[in-house]
Amino acid sequence: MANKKTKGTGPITARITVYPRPEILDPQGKAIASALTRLGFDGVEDVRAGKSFEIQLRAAATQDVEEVVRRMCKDLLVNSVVEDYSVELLDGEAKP
Amino acid sequence: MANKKTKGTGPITARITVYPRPEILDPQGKAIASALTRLGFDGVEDVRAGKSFEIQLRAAATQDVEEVVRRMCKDLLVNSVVEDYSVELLDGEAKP
Amino acid sequence: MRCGVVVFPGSNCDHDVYHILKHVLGQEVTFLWHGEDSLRGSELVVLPGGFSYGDYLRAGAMAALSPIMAAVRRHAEAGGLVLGICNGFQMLLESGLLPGAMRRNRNLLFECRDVFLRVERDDLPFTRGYRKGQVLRMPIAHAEGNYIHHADQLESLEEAGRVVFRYVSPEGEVAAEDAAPNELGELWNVNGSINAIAGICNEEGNIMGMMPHPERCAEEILGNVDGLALFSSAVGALEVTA
Amino acid sequence: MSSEPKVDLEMAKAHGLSDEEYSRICELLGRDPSFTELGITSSLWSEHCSYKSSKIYLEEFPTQGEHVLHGPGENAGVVDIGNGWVAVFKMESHNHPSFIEPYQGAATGVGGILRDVFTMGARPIACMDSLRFGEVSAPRMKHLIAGVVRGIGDYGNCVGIPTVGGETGFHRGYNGNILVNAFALGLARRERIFTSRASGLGNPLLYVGSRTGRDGIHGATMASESFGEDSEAKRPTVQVGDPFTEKTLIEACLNIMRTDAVVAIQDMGAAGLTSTSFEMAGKGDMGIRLDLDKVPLREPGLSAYEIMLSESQERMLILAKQGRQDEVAAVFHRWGLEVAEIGEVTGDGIARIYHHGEEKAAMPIGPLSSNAPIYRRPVAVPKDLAQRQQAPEVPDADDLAGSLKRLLDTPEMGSKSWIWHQYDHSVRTNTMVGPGGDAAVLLLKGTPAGLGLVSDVNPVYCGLDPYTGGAQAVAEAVRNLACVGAEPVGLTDCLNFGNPERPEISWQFRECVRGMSEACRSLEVPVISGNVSFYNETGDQSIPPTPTVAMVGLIPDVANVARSHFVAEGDRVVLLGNTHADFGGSAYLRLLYDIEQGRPPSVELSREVQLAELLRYLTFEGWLHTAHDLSEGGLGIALAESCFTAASKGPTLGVGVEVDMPPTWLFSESQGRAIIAVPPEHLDSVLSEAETMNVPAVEIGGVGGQELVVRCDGSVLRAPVDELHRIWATALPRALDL
Ligand SMILES: Nc1ncnc2c1ncn2[C@@H]1O[C@H](COP(=O)(O)OP(=O)(O)O)[C@@H](O)[C@H]1O
Ligand SMILES: [Mg+2]
Repeated sequence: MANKKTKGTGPITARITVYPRPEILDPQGKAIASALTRLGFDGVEDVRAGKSFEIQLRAAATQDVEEVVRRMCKDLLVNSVVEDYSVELLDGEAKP
Repeated sequence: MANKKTKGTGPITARITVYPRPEILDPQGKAIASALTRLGFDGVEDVRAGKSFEIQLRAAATQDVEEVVRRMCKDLLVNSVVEDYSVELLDGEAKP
Repeated sequence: MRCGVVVFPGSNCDHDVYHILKHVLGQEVTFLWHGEDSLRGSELVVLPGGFSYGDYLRAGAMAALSPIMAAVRRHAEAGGLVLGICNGFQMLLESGLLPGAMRRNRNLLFECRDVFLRVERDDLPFTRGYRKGQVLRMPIAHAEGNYIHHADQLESLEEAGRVVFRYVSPEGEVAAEDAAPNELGELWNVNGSINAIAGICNEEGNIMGMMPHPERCAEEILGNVDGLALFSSAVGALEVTA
Repeated sequence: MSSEPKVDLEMAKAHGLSDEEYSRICELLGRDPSFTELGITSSLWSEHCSYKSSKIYLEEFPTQGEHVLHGPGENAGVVDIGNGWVAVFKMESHNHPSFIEPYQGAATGVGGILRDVFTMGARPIACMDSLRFGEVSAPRMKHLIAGVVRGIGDYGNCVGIPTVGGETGFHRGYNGNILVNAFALGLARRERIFTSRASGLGNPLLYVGSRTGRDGIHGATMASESFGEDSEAKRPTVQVGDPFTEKTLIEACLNIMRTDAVVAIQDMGAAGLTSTSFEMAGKGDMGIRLDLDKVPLREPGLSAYEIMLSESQERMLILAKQGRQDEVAAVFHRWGLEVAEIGEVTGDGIARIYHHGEEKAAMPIGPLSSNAPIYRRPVAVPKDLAQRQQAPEVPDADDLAGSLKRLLDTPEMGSKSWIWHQYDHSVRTNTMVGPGGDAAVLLLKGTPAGLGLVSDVNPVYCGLDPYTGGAQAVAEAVRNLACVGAEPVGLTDCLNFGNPERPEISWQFRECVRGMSEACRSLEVPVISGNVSFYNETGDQSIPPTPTVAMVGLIPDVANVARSHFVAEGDRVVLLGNTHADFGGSAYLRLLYDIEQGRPPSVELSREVQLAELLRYLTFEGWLHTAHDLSEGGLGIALAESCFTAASKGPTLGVGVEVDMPPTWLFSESQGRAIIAVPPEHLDSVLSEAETMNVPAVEIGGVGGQELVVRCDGSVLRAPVDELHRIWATALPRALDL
């Protein structure tokens, strides 16, 4: 599924996953963990609540797509003070 | 990386990705797409903004972990009227 | 022009700040459009509250990239006064003009209510009208006001005395970020900010950001004027430098 | 029209048209309607758009008054509030969508009502919400409550309009159908009011705002088989709100309305582009031509039918002056919004709709609306009414303090602050009194005057006696406004009922409207706008009749406004009005003994008039510190509330009173009553004024201490204010397991 295609002119979907850095307390994750436990799900040890973005791009042939996407993360999508991220490139359109 | 382990007693990390259903308006994705374009990133055709949850579980040997995680989605994490989701199971701890 | 209030798409408190500066304090004020690249000579620049770009992605993130923010940065570096309130504070963090970041409030809810603040610095252009240790009552209205910073940087922020306001009990006791609610279900540190931080400034003290809304408590008829001194101090500081 | 499914009677029925309605449209067109035309007809003639079951009753409402500029019929009503300003307001229901998806349903309800207001050229300055939930223990109910509240908050907060009041009720009658009624009020200069009336041959129609998707397409479900393949993808989808787009729309629309480039403007609400374009043209006796290929779409492949019926949010139709398109577009582009010219106004009175080079519809606009069906549905008194109205056995309150505490401990009577703390109620810095008082008070900056806003209805009363219940809702709203010194200028309503095709429901509706109308006449409050929501039923279980009333009043000088809580030790407490044994439908019987029986307290309209006049006069003179009306839970609850609702602004205060009545009457709900607290030096003037104005007034005690103490006929209710406060403040979150 995850096909690393770093250059190309076709449609590319980049999936970016953003998580709060491990040393940062994540109030949403904490709330979800306790809600799950309250609902009777046993064995939940930790929950991190992050974000996922799917970006459909039509990149120019000369571009290093992964590089472009990382720049999007740095410039806008991720706040590096509190967040980490990862990038996956998928060919064509992707649905979860 | 994605190792389907459906039963087990060890620590398992489930990663759940949740997206607004494709036919549903995604105002956040829309806003991000135009922000990227404003920033000079060309060729952004669509952005969907979703959520990602990483749940660390210590499951009982008898449990079908994927089944349990899907139940968590149904009961709490996902609003099926407007959202779709997918589940991935990773061994041990995972960081993006 | 003495005061400029920046308008972003989604600013909601722009008119409220304008009203205080113009009609309560009788200052010359102008609105500055986010797409401009000049402050048109404004000496005090206010980034107002609201939901710029709908608060989508992260509060303040998209506004922080607006053309006008480059001008705000230049103004600040030259020692000009910059005040960020609520969404404006979030923009200052997102643009790196002030350190740290915001998370969702600890109960994950939007909270609009009065809180109590202790004044930690009374020597800033924005706070000369207060006394150190004074307890103020001020409304908050936000969903992402849970301030955080890395432990070491937090320590140096504290050591440099750059925390301007802290959430406290009505008696002035600092409210821990994880304190349990009292018997009425109230939290004095509603959003769960680390070290009860409600407002900070830069090293030089000319940039200040805060989550509570001083412009909502600066008129007698609204029953609370605790926020007025903040604006009159800032305006007074301009007079001195002028 | 070949690409569309062929229309027949069966399909028309699947669209909700009756045999008779179908032949009427065939006759009117002189042929069978096309598929798109069927869609258009079925939505224009739907209950929601045509008011076909309610119209004959709504005509009873008094709609004129000295302040009224526009009554029902426009997007929102308009009243003059002096100094060249007008207030524009309306309330609307979003019940069904909120039950399916509480967050988006409630959020889009707020978005829709705001559009109704700024469409008129008014800047929205305040919202209220009237909510009815089922029992908190009912299935999904906590989820619904949390979602609705978050949805209302997130939308209003983001657009920067304060939610300054509202009401919240819980009753098992709403377990299967919750109610979400949203109110919005805006201000405009008198001469700058816009209407939706089209004029000017050849003037261009501009589409602005969000793109069109398949959101909430009416009838598409029923007709989906005829689409053949991929019918799954074409089923109606939940409407999602985008408050940020709304905020920019507000700014851009108000901006362009300050120019003279715009002739008319209308939001796309229920039935989307269909009702918008037909109404606009219809009001001006004009025709329209629409080119649907020009409509901005969110996804490709929407049919003409879908485009005409989509209910995607945050869209407006603007009729611009010819040649001024670019000017309009520039303003919208500045705010980051899309603009598309999709058609024009024509002179033949016909709506012609083109898509993919075909004429999909050609319908005479005037006849379509003048031929819309109107029904006088059969009415019948519910069979069990007499039995339900039988006087209930009223258990004595032996433990007065215990009864009071148990009442305060219910979500019904407890503080609603968990809800309204999630609403920004202070943005725009006009909120002098926000949620938590009897009525909200808004400043009108630059003038000494202010506005009072309130929303009221007691569905239990309405269920037991809809006529009295309807009158009571109006009377209570007037009373609440009087407590802040406001004189009513108009009301808007949201009439929430079950299925009007059932005779008992139509009877409830008729009686409620009759009661409201009579009260409106006596109290001189015109109805300037409103909304009807029928079919609030699950199985054959209908909701209690719920005619929500939202009322706006004018306060000449806000400096003297009294508070609903005690503010000064030593103030004398006076009870206004007469107390009787009124327990039918009372909170006391319902919440403590699960008895919902008897006749609700009668409403003596002339007494309500006198009481309201007195309260306004006393406020005007500046003699009142506190004024709080008596409603659910009676004197006991009102006294308790006045002791502690000050807490967020200062210390709580106790009170000690002695009244001459049987102890249980502390919880009687006799109408026409209020308590006031008066500085001692004004007591004599207040009492003599009350006598002059023929309002019964008894000094019953004084403010002070830290206890609530009530002596009556030898019994004593004594409780520490702090304890009562704790119970009341935490009742709702505890019931929600928070
Ligand atoms: N859903 C809500 N939104 C905003 N304010 C609310 C809501 N529900 C209740 N309130 C506020 O709580 C207070 C008490 O409401 P309610 O018990 O209905 O008052 P009353 O009995 O005087 O009619 C009012 O000030 C009202 O504005
Ligand atoms: Mg009420």
